[in-house]
Formats: sequence, structure tokens, C-alpha cells
Amino acid sequence: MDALQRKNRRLILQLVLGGLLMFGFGFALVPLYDVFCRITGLNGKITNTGPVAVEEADSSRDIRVQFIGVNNEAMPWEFRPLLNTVSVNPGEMRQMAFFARNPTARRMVAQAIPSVTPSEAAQYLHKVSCFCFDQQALEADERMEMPLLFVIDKKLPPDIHTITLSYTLFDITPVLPVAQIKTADIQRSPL
Amino acid sequence: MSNPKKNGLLKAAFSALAAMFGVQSERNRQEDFSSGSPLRYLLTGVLMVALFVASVILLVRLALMLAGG
Amino acid sequence: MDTTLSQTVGTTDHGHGPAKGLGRWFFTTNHKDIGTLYLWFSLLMFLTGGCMALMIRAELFQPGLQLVRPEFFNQMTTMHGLIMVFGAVMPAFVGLANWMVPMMVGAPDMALPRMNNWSFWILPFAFSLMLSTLFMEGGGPNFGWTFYAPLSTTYAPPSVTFFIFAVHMMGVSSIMGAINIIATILNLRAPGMTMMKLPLFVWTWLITAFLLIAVMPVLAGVVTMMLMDIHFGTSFFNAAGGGDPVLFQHVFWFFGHPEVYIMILPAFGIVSEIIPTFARKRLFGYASMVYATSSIALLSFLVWAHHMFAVGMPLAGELFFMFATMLIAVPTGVKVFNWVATMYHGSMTFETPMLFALSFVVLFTIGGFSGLMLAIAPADFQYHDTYFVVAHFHYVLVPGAIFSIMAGAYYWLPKWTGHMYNESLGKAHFWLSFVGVNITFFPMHFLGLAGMPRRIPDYALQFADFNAVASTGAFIFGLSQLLFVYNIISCIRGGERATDQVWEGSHGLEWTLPSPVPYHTFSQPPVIK
Amino acid sequence: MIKRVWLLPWIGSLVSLPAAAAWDVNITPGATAISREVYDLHMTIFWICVAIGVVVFGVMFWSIIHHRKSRGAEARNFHENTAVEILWTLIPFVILIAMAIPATATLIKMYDNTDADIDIQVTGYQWKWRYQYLGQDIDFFSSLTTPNEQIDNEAPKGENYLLEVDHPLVLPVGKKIRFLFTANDVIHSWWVPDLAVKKDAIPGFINESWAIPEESGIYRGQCTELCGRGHGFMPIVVEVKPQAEFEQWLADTREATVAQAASATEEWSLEQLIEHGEQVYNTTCAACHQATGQGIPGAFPALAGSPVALGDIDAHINIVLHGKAGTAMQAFGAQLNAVDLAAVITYERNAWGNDTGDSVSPQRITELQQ
Repeated sequence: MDALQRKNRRLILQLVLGGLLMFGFGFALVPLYDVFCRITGLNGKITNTGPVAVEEADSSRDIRVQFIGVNNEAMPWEFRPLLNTVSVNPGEMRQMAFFARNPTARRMVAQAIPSVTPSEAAQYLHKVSCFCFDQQALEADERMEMPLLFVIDKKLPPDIHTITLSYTLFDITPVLPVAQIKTADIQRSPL
Repeated sequence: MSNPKKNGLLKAAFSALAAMFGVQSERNRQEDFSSGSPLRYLLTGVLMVALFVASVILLVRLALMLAGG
Repeated sequence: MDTTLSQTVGTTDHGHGPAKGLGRWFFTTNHKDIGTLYLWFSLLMFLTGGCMALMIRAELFQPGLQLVRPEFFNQMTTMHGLIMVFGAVMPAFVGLANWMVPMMVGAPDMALPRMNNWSFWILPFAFSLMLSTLFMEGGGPNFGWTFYAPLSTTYAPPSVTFFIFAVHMMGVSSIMGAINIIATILNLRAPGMTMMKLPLFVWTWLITAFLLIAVMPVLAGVVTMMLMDIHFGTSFFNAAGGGDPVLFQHVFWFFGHPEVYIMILPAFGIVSEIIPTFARKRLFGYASMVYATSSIALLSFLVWAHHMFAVGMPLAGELFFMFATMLIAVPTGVKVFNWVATMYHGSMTFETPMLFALSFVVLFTIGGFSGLMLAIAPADFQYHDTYFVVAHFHYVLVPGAIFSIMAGAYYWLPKWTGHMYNESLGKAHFWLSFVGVNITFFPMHFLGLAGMPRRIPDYALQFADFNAVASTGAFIFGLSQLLFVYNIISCIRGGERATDQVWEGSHGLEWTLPSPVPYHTFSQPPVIK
Repeated sequence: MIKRVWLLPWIGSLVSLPAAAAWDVNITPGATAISREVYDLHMTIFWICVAIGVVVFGVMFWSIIHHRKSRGAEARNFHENTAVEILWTLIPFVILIAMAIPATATLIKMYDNTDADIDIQVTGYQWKWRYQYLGQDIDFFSSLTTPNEQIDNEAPKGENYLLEVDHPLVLPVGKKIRFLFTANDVIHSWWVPDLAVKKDAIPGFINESWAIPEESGIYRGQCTELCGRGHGFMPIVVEVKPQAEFEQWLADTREATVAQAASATEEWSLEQLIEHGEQVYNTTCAACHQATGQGIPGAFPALAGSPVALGDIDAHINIVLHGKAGTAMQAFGAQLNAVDLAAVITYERNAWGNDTGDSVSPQRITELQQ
């Protein structure tokens, strides 16, 4: 019977290994998803390219770029684009700013998350510098204009005329160290 | 000069295609099951699925190109 | 694929019989006992999940909130889904596999008897943990059995952590069960039982086991990511930290679609055993069935995003998943024709297993057709997350998986217990279930098309009448399952003696054993011509 | 008894066939060209499935009736015929390919990026929708107005039960409307069957869809992605009006916002504040704190006799304006105007036995919001 046991043992090892590999694959889907998003612009993820070689603008095409500011959850900041829409030529570097004000009586830290629609345009909108690259902190009742520098790639598909760039503002003020919080606080009310 | 190695792969590929289509004759099945290790069929199966994915992507590109024009 | 057996085995049971008392069931390593445990557990979960379904249908009987608050209603829909999928359907199939696969391939027992015991005994604890979340502060999981983030992470009740551990335990149990079944099928076949002669139930289970090993770890992965998001401050699915709720849906449905094949392939196997027996004719196109089911194992990984057509994918993505879904729907759906061809020019009789199998073919195909309609992406914008989808997956799961499990139970009960079940009671159970299923789920097609969304505790007046009909059907179907329980118990306790062959057209190694089947079978491998 | 029993299922499923008006069974052709195309696709694939079904079930029931043992049928011994199998696989293949072509055409048309006349940002909140007309600075919330008495069966149900809102989304007829979807908390999904638009609203991301409504009228829809307790109670009402009426509505709405701001400077008596505050409370706050002010134990705090409602006024205003991080209490400062905020806080401090007698003036709210 031991020949059978050996055969069984080998097969079971392979199957267990397969299971573990698939468990790892489940986690590998996360980076795979980011790469997939970057290539296809799925879900409006955009590339933070940093400095881009300046090309002369293609003045034959005017692209309407809309800006939207969205507060997430109970984010009390006032947060809106200075200009709602901007007309831009592909290849032209453009400066824009978002206005933010912290109306509360305490220091708060926020993180802006960009998203672009139509998703086909996501990979052609390059953000040279953006306030969403890092966290923004505002003292009580402080206001600030947060700059954004972007350029639209000339290889933007011809059928796209309007791009909407939305920023969702998240409150990431570091919560008190866990020990000091009463359980009632951290328990989200059951919805 | 049918080289047994080559037509082995070809037969496996053809069986994989038949599987994806969903129809297979009893005779082919007897042949498939009696020859070679199942691993070859598995690998060919995975390869054919990859080809299937590639061909559907091309189909999508074609559809977009036809309509996009 | 007929196995003409030279000598009958099943020597009278000279070895040690089952242990006495409860110890028998806690420490059993016998595949028959463990199969029985799985089946009883699945029946208990089916009734528990069924009661939750009746609670949901009672609330939805009329517009207005009559019985429950919305948050409890969401807990009922979530738990109903989880218990039916992971507690009723999958353990029932594992139970049938534990009982029948060793006997069908001529093996004395499963390859790893002790692991077999352990993979069963995890389940009662996993489900009591899950059910206990209903009594925890903040209530049980209320985010649907698909538990999309951020509703299931940032906005979940505190009991979500216990829900995560329960899902981990179920996953481990399924993976161990699958490993056991693959080892048994590949290594423990009797000499002469070549892969070419495997009954289709064994083939479909082999493929289902590989699917289980491939996707249950991915489910464990997604649930672990949830755990890390909730407690350890990562942001896999939290947009604030660079995560993405849509990533959750992709990873979940990458597990989800093969999971629905896991729940239907064993049903194909059972029906492919039953119809040839009662049509007294060999299965039509055995080779095609084997090849088609094995290609499903790989193709089912390509189509997950047809559950997400409305999430906002780019056009190329929607087209790819629409084409892939339509292309692989054909080789799968066409298998229905094989069963019809098996019946054609057969010589049929209509005992209860055959009635369940026939209604499986008819009603599962209706579910398949609504699935085809859902595959059309532009039309899916009108169907997605409405009661049309609820009708679709209930048609493929209730008359699909559940009816095939009941058919399998009626078909093999005489072999397991040695007594025939009460035929007229069986038929009564069938007809009540058949009528109840149709009155419950057919109007849901109309509700979904008329615009009623899923998972709502209350609805507008134009949906009132069909909801009333669906609720009455649900109570007919629900209560008629008590007949099933009564029929099983009375068949175990006594009844007309069953012959060894039981059915006139039965074929396969398991029918060569005496009924009731002895505690140990095929200690010496049978010789198969 | 067995003989007649098999008739039962047909009677069973017949009973659900349409009898009265409230039994509508099909999707709506809708009010846009796209929704009619989707309706045609739906009916085409439906009739294809019925045709295949009739053939398959026909053969099956034929053999059930004629190839029965009780009628002496002898089982033939054929169990394989690859040619037949190839045929019955090819036919559905060809039908599906034929079906895929119009489906692809409609889907590609749905992803048309041409410029829109009006852009509307739709934001999903836990259990209401927010509509912002980009560039027209019109921004309002649209919440369910079906009173709790109807939901709890204490009053007869209105005609548009659970499908009526206080501020419907008003659109011009014949213009291309571009919807931009996002969410404030969890995933919602905005669906109006008549416009054949269904898109998920995902927090942190923006999605878009469009529609050109060709007939004016009122179109109702509902949230179609589970988003918690109030998922069934956040309907969508779209009113499509002719161009002239639409422009009139735009002007009236802007005027109303200005009037609202002006009324914030008027003097409001305690009684006026309480009376207006009760209305605002029942639409916005009763969903969690309940109309009785008792809240839900273990879920939402009671306001009757609550330390916040009886304690320091500014603390009470702060919690209503900025919400409370880590809980479901939203920042209502961004959702209600100064008058509504002042009225609801005054109501909370004077209702259910909290008669503190305090009155919060709209000017106080505007001052705090500077």
C-alpha cells in the first residue's frame, strides 16, 4: 500500500501547493489590477507622471476639461475648483487651482483622490504636479489654493472632446492612538 | 514523415478546441485517453484558452474599429 | 461505459461495524458516515436558510413594512444567500460525492479518511459562528452575500470580523474536501476502472474539485484583504488610501463565477446518472459531456465581469466580457440537448428521481435562457440588480442545484438505507415543490423587468400583485420540504425492502453492491471487465 | 389521482398571468432612442430563447409522451452521433453571433462621447441623491417624501408610494444630458428605466452616462445597489420639461436660493422656527433619530433628553454642521441652508420634552459658517 501512499502524498502536496499559489494569486490581483488600470484607464485612474517634456500645443483641437470637487463622508472642508471648465489644447501645459477651507476649530489633514471620465481618456491626462500627490493639512479656519499642473497627451483619441477630472476629498486626520479611544467611538454605527 | 511529437501536440490542440466547442466523438476520446500524460492535454488546454482570450480581444478591436470609423 | 462486473463483492460485513453511540459520528473516518453527516447538515442549513427566505417573502408579501425593520431585512437577505450557497448546496454535493465517488470508482474509502472527518466537522462550527453574528451588537452581516466594499468594510457592523473568520473556515473545509476527492478519483480507482469508464458524476466532481482548489483560496484572499482593511489600516478597497472598491468586485467575481459552476457541475453529473437509468438508455454523447465540462473549468475564469456591466467599465472591457460570456454559454447550455437526446427513443418511467431530473432539465434551461439575456450588455443595464437577476439565479439554483440534490437523494436512498422511499409521498413532494418554485420565481421575471430593484424591504404599488403571488409560492415550496424530511426519515426507519439493483435501468459499480450497502465496501478492489 | 395531478403546474403558473392593471410584465420602451433600441434587443433575444425553448421542450415532451415504458416503447441503442451534436451546437452559435452584432452596435452607441448640452453631477448619499447642475450653480438634495405613517401602514399609501421626492431632477426635452456619477459614502447605483441609464456611483471615483429624453414627462427610478438600511427608500424622480418651462424652472430655482439666503437675514420667531424645523427634521433626520426623537438603541442616539440637545448651543450647532467622524452623523452644513439648519436645531432643542426655550437664528448659522 505504501506505493499508493507515496503517490497520494505527491498528489496532495501538488494540490496544496496549487491552493497556496491561488491564495497568492488572489493577492497578486491587486498589483495586476493597477497595471491593468494604467494600461486601459479602467475606472479613471490617472498616471502621476511628474515633469513631462514640453511639446508645442496642437491648436487644431480644443478639449473642454471640467473640474469637480467632492467631499467624502463627513468631510466639513469647503472644497471647490476655482474654474469649473477650462478649454485646453492637447500638448499645452495648464495651471489650475482648487480652493480649500477648514471651517472647523481643529487642525485637519485631507487626501484628494483624482478620477477621470471617460475612462478611455484617463491614460492621456498627465498630471505634472498636483495637490493630490501628498496629504494636505489645514489649521483651524485656514484657507488655501491648491495648485494643479496638467497636460493632455496629443495621442488622445479623436472622438473625446470633454474630460471631467474629479477630486474626492477624504478626511485622514490621524485618529487618536487606539488605546485612548473608547470602544463606542471606533464602532461605526450599524447601518 | 509524421513526427509523433508534432502530431501529438496537434491532436491535443484539436481536442482542446473540440472541448471548447463542446463536442467530441467517442473514438477521439478513446485515443486521447490512451495516449500520453494528461499534463500535455492540460498545457495545450491552457494555451488554447490563452489563444481564445487573444482572439476575443482582436474581435473587440475589430468591432471598435468598424464602428469607430 | 458499461461496467460488466464478473463477481459480486460486498462480502457480508465480517470486519468491525460502526462504533456505538455519538462517538461513531464524531470520530468516523468512514466515507459513508461522513457523507450522511454532510447530507444531514446540508438539510438543516437548507431549512434554516429556507426560514430566512420565508421571513423575506413574508415581509415582501405586501407593500409597507409589516414584520421587520430594514436593517434586519438586509441581514436576512445576506444570511439567506450565504447559508444556501455555502451551507446547503455545496455541503450537499460534497456529501453525495463522499457517499458515491468511492463506490463508483471501486475504492474502499476516500484517500484521506481523517482529513475527510475534519473537513466536515469544521462546517458546524463555521456556521454556528456565522449564525451567532445575528445576535451580536450591531447585528449580523447586512451587506448582501456578495459583501461589496465599502459597505462591508468601513460601514459594516462590528460582527463582520466573525463573518470573515466563518468564511475562512468554510473555505478551508471546501479545499480539504476537494483535495480528498481528487486524490480518491485519481489514485484509488479499482484496476480496470480507467478514466474512460468513469461515470459522469465522478467526472463532473473531479472538475468541480479542481475549480474549488483554484477559487476558494481567492475567496479567502479577498476576505483577508477585508480583514486587513477593517483592522490593520490597509486600504485595499478604501479609496482614501489609494485603494479601489471596484478592485473588490473584480477579485470577488473572479472567485464568484467559477463558484456558480462549482454549484451546477455536480448537478449535471447527478442528472446524467439519473436520466439514463429511467430512460433505460445510455447517456447520449458521454465524450462531449466530459470534454465540455473540462473546458468549462478553464473558460469559467474569463467571464467574471459580466456581473459588473454597470460599474463603469471602458467600452473595450464591456465588449470583451459580453463576447466571452456569449461564446462560452453555448458549449455549456448545449449539454441540455444531450439529456433530451438520451430520453429520445428511450423507454421511460417516471419515478420521483426522474421527475426531479426532468424538471431540472426544463427549469434549468429557463434559467439558462434568462442568463443569455443578461449576457447582452446593453440590455443588462435594464436588468442588472433587479428581480430579473434574482429570478435568473434562483431558476438555475433551486430547480437546478437543489432539485438535482433531491433527485440524487431519492435515487440513492434505497441503496443507502435498504428500503424504498414512499413513492406517492415522493411524487407529492415533487409536484408541490415544482408548483411552489414556479409560482415563487416566475413572477420575479416580471417584477425585475417592471423595474423592481433587488434587496429592498419595501416596494412601490405597481409591484404589489406579483410580490403577493411570489410570497404565496414561497410558502408552498417552503412547507412542502417538510414532506421531504418526513419521507427521508420514514425511508431510513423502514419501508418496502429494496433489491440490490433497486432500479430496472441502474448501471454503474455502486449498484453491484447489496442494499443496504455494508459499512465497508470494496475492501478488495472489484474486477472490472 | 396521479393522472390529473400533472395538470397542476400549468394552472399554477397560469395564475400569475396578467389580470389587473398593476401587473406590468415588461421593460419600458422608454423615452430615448437608446432605451427603445435596448427594448428591441431585449425582445429579440427573448423571442430567440422562446423559439429554442419550444423546439427543445417540444422534442422532450414528445419523447416523454411517446417513449414511455408504459406504452411499450423499447429503448433504442444509439448513444452517440457527433454530426447531430455539431449541428445543435452550431445553430445556437450562429444565432448568438447574429445577436452579438446589434448588441455591439447599441453598446458602442451608448459610449458616445459627443459634447452634451447640460452636465449634471449626481452624488449618491446614504439614502438620498444630490443633483448639481455644473456651471449653473444649482445644487439641491432629493429625498423621499413618502411619510413614515404610510410606510408603517398607519395611513393609506399614496399613488407614487416610495417613488416621490421633494426636489425632482428637472431636465429639458430633446437636449443631450451628461450625468456624472459619484458617491459620498458607499456604492449606490442611479437607474431610471425610461432613460435606460444605470451606472454605479462609487465613492472616490467618477462615472459618466448620458441620455437625450425625447418626450417630456415624469420618469421614476430607484437606487439599485445595496447601500444599507435606506437602500429601498432613495428613489429618483426626473421631470423632463419643454425648453421654455425648463428655463423658467432654472430662473425660479435661482430666485428661490436667493430668497432663501435673504430669509436667512429676516427675523424668525421661536414658533416659526419650531414649525419649519419639524418639517426639515422629518425629511432629513427622522431616518435615523426616528420621528419620536428616541433614535434606535445601540445604533442611533436618542435626541429626546439628550445632553447635546439640552447642553451648549454652539456644540449642538457644530455637531449638526460638521457631523461626527467615525459615526454615521453626516455634515449637514453642506446639505441644508442656514434657515433649515437654524429651524431644525431649534426644533430639536424644544421638542419631545426638551423645552429649553432656546432659539437659534439663521444669522447665527451664517456667522458660524463664514
